[in-house]
Amino acid sequence: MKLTTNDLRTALLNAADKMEEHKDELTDLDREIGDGDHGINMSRGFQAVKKELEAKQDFADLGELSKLVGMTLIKTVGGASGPLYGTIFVKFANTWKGVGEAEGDALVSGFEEALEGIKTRGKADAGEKTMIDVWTPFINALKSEGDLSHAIDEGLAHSKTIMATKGRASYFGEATKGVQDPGALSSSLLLNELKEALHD
Amino acid sequence: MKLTTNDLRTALLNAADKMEEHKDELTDLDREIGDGDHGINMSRGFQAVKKELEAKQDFADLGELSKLVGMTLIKTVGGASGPLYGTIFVKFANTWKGVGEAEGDALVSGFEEALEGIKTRGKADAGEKTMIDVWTPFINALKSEGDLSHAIDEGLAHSKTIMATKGRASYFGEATKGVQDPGALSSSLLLNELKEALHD
Amino acid sequence: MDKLMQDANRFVSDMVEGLVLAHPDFYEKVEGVNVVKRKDGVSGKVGLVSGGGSGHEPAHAGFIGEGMLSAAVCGEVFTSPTPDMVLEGIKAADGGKGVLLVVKNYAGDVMNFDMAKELAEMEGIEVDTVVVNDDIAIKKESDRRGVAGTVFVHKVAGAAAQEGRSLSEVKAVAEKVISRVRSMGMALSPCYMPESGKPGFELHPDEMEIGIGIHGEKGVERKAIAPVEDIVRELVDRLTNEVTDKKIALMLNGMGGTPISELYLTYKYVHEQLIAKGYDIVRPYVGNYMTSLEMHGFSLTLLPVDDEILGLLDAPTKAIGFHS
Amino acid sequence: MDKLMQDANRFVSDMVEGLVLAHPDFYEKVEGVNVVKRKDGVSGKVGLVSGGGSGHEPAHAGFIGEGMLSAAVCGEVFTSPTPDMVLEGIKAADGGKGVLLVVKNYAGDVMNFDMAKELAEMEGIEVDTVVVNDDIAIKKESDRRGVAGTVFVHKVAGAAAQEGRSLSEVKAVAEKVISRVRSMGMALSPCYMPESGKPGFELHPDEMEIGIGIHGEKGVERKAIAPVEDIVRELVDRLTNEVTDKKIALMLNGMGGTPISELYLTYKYVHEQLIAKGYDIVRPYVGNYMTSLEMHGFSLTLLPVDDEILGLLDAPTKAIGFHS
Ligand SMILES: Nc1ncnc2c1ncn2[C@@H]1O[C@H](COP(=O)(O)OP(=O)(O)O)[C@@H](O)[C@H]1O
Ligand SMILES: Nc1ncnc2c1ncn2[C@@H]1O[C@H](COP(=O)(O)OP(=O)(O)O)[C@@H](O)[C@H]1O
Ligand SMILES: [Mg+2]
Ligand SMILES: [Mg+2]
Ligand SMILES: [Mg+2]
Ligand SMILES: [Mg+2]
Repeated sequence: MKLTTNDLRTALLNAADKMEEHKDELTDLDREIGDGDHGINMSRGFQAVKKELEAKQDFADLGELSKLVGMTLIKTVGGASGPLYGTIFVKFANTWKGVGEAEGDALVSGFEEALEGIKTRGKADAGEKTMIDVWTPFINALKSEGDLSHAIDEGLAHSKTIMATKGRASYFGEATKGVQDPGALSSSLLLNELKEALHD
Repeated sequence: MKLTTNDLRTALLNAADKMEEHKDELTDLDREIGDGDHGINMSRGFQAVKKELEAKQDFADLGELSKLVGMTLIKTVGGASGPLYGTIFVKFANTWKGVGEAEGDALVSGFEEALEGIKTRGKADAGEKTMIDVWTPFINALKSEGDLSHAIDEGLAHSKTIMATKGRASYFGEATKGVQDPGALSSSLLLNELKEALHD
Repeated sequence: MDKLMQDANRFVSDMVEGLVLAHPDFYEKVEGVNVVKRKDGVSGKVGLVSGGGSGHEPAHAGFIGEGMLSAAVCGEVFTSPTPDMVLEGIKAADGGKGVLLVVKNYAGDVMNFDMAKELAEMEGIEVDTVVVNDDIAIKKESDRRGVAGTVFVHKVAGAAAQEGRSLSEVKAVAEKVISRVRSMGMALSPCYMPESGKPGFELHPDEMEIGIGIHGEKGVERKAIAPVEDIVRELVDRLTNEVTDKKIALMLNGMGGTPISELYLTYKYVHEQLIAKGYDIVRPYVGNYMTSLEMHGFSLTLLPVDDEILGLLDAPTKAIGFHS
Repeated sequence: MDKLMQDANRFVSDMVEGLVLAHPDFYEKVEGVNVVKRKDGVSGKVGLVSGGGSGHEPAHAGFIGEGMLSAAVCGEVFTSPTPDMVLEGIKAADGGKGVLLVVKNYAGDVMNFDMAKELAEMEGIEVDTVVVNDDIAIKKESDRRGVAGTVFVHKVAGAAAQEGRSLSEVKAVAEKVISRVRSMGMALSPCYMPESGKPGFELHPDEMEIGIGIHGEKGVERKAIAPVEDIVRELVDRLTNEVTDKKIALMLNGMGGTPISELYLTYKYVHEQLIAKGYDIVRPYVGNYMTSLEMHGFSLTLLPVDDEILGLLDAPTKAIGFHS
């Protein structure tokens, strides 16, 4: 498995389109167990990313690209998801500084750093019905060279069944069981595009 | 034609019931071309009158009865209709002071004074789509010994067709043509009961 | 119907009680009637009484206080108070120098306040009246309603009374404001009467009313909801047709259910358009002053000012409902 | 959707512009971001910054002014502002004696303000944070939201800063308030998001929500609309379970679409019930302080006071959104 700078750029452009497509769905889920802005937040952030990436085609390496994306998300998304998605890309940037293509351990450790970053920033862990529940199985599959698509789907499906204990969704306790977490869904959209960018 | 103190008392008790029956209709008409409170105002006022009249069965004369009714209406109705209905009975009281039964000229002049009172207090005249347009034909019929019921109905029907130029209804100009004036309707309810009280 | 209330018949009395309980050192209720007065009294100055139907909060009781009203008469919702109530207000406001009644131009208010004036004069209190008619939605001047511009009359006349001016002087400056002030309002949604539970008018969610009254009276024009810039343009254009003096105080008044965010957002467009037309907005007031229950909308009031009016507008007041 | 607005994307920026245009001598906008600061500056005192998502007006910009906040950071509607925006707020509030951030307890606010604090410290500004969590609708204390009680924190900490206290002293008194203050809210109708046009929750007209948040989050309980006395009893009983000190300041806060009449009417029942339980309401505040767009409802906040808190509550402030 290998991730090139150009493929990551393409994946992010595609992810931006996916966020737009699912904007209303993300917002409606957030109305159910949050405050009804997740689609709006993701759209604002990823449209800003798209604009940046359309303005600049060539990046020196994964680090430079990830840093721009992370800073853009931090500056435009807001809410809980802004710092979290921003942190993901800032961690990518730190791990892949000067790296044009990541593979093997270098690839995995970027994702591991990102997940650690989310957990530290959000003071959260797997099993709390957040985006973490999609990132965790994805990374496990990446490490074990398992089926990434399947991992994302499984994570998403499992996170739907459990009770929220972090973020706004936690206010609704038991009632969150059976409702899809909006951040888990947006993460699955992003990870599905990243998966497309990874190839042997 | 003759009006006794006791018959006037009975007529007012009946009028109170009529106002209650038509409360919503009066309010709905006032929502159309006013501020939606006429039924509420008339109900509040006439229920207060009813309470007074149930507490006191015997009145020395028409004057004493009318004064109590007038003061009660003035103190409880509020709005435009409070001073106007109040004035009617205060004028009755002045004209029929010490009069146990009114007939002939004495009867007519009580009503004439009342109508003058409305016009002065409201700075209004016939043809402006107000209660005056029911009182005027009623009094004309009383003077000419015509058909009182017919006069009330005609006045009410005519007032519906014309344009309001006084009170809140005047704000709506042309749009008031074809809508019944709530004060004209409440006056028709009262006058129909007074008519019942008049006999040869 | 969505209302916080116990019993529609006690809507006004509960509200008045709550107001006095919340500000026990400031207000006093007149025993037995929904009339509120300044606890600190008005001795030696002209008293100022206003009121009318309730449902316009903070008007009128919120404008009681040194430098504004002496007493407020709180009728049933949207129903002019009765003469005996107004008489209680006059007595409560009488500090020996006469009492000015600030009446909004509605047949009911005018008649009931007139009757009260007659009663008060019989008791030896000197009373005079001004009638506010600032609402330009109504063409015929004699029919024009008193709306948010009334608050400027309270403020200016109240400051004049506080200065120690005589009844005729206070009346004169009140009339100066009345002759200048013009308003017009709009609503995105109606208000609901507590007792009947019905809206003042039926309005499709996509429609708005231009030229509404403050008692749930429908507007003079009904239209599809437009961007706020266009709504503002309609009101500004109509107001500037009548108000040609350029140095103005302005009131952007919420109708009761309008969040402050929308009022300030709206003010941006009001400001831009008036500046573009050469107006100098020396005192903008943005907030809820003369409301109509929970109606969602706003009114715009323009008052051309001179040094006298400006000084009186700027004079301090303790009234809790008047903020600049 | 019934909103006075031009373009949902400009809801916040138009509002901020309007606010500054309406009070040009009082506020200043930080160039390029929706951050508002005191025009008169804060030199030589601890600076106070608050903010969060917009839609809570007059919070937070309305609490800027001598004796309260130094700057407010206005995020998108119900969306925590980004760290770079908060950093601008911190810089605007820095008068050389350090800056205290008053954050409401939401994951987003906590994270974004934390990141901003890190950035500011890199620029050499001393920053500390307090997190308000007064909403008892949420059982788990660490999850409790910051709601209207935040306004008492602004007031008390702002007065302490104005007195010239140090950053750690200002923080200490802010934490004293936070440890004592408790709130709970309810809604008769939801609020609608400007961008999506959708309500925070779907509610049948005959139903109400108890324990709502201030971002359109549905409540913890849904019921048939009850007489206000019963609604008040539910909130008062739950609050008095937690707040046992009897000498209290109280805030009866409208949610944005609640007319003042209903707030005062409601206050009557709040007052009666608390007095009956032996509470001494030394400072009642009734009005719109921490709203949720045009939501119709109220929240109730109880703050046990001692002489220190009372003195700081009573200290004067120029903030236009804080009236007693
Ligand atoms: N503490 C946390 N740790 C991890 N993820 C979180 C945390 N809090 C929230 N999230 C994620 O963020 C999503 C909500 O994002 P968004 O709606 O944009 O922000 P907000 O909750 O501030 O409105 C949730 O669905 C959840 O997946
Ligand atoms: N100036 C007037 N002269 C005569 N009748 C009037 C006048 N103004 C109003 N009315 C009558 O009063 C009625 C309205 O009464 P009501 O609704 O109780 O008072 P308000 O208009 O103050 O709400 C009208 O339908 C009309 O018949
Ligand atoms: Mg959200
Ligand atoms: Mg009426
Ligand atoms: Mg009326
Ligand atoms: Mg949010």
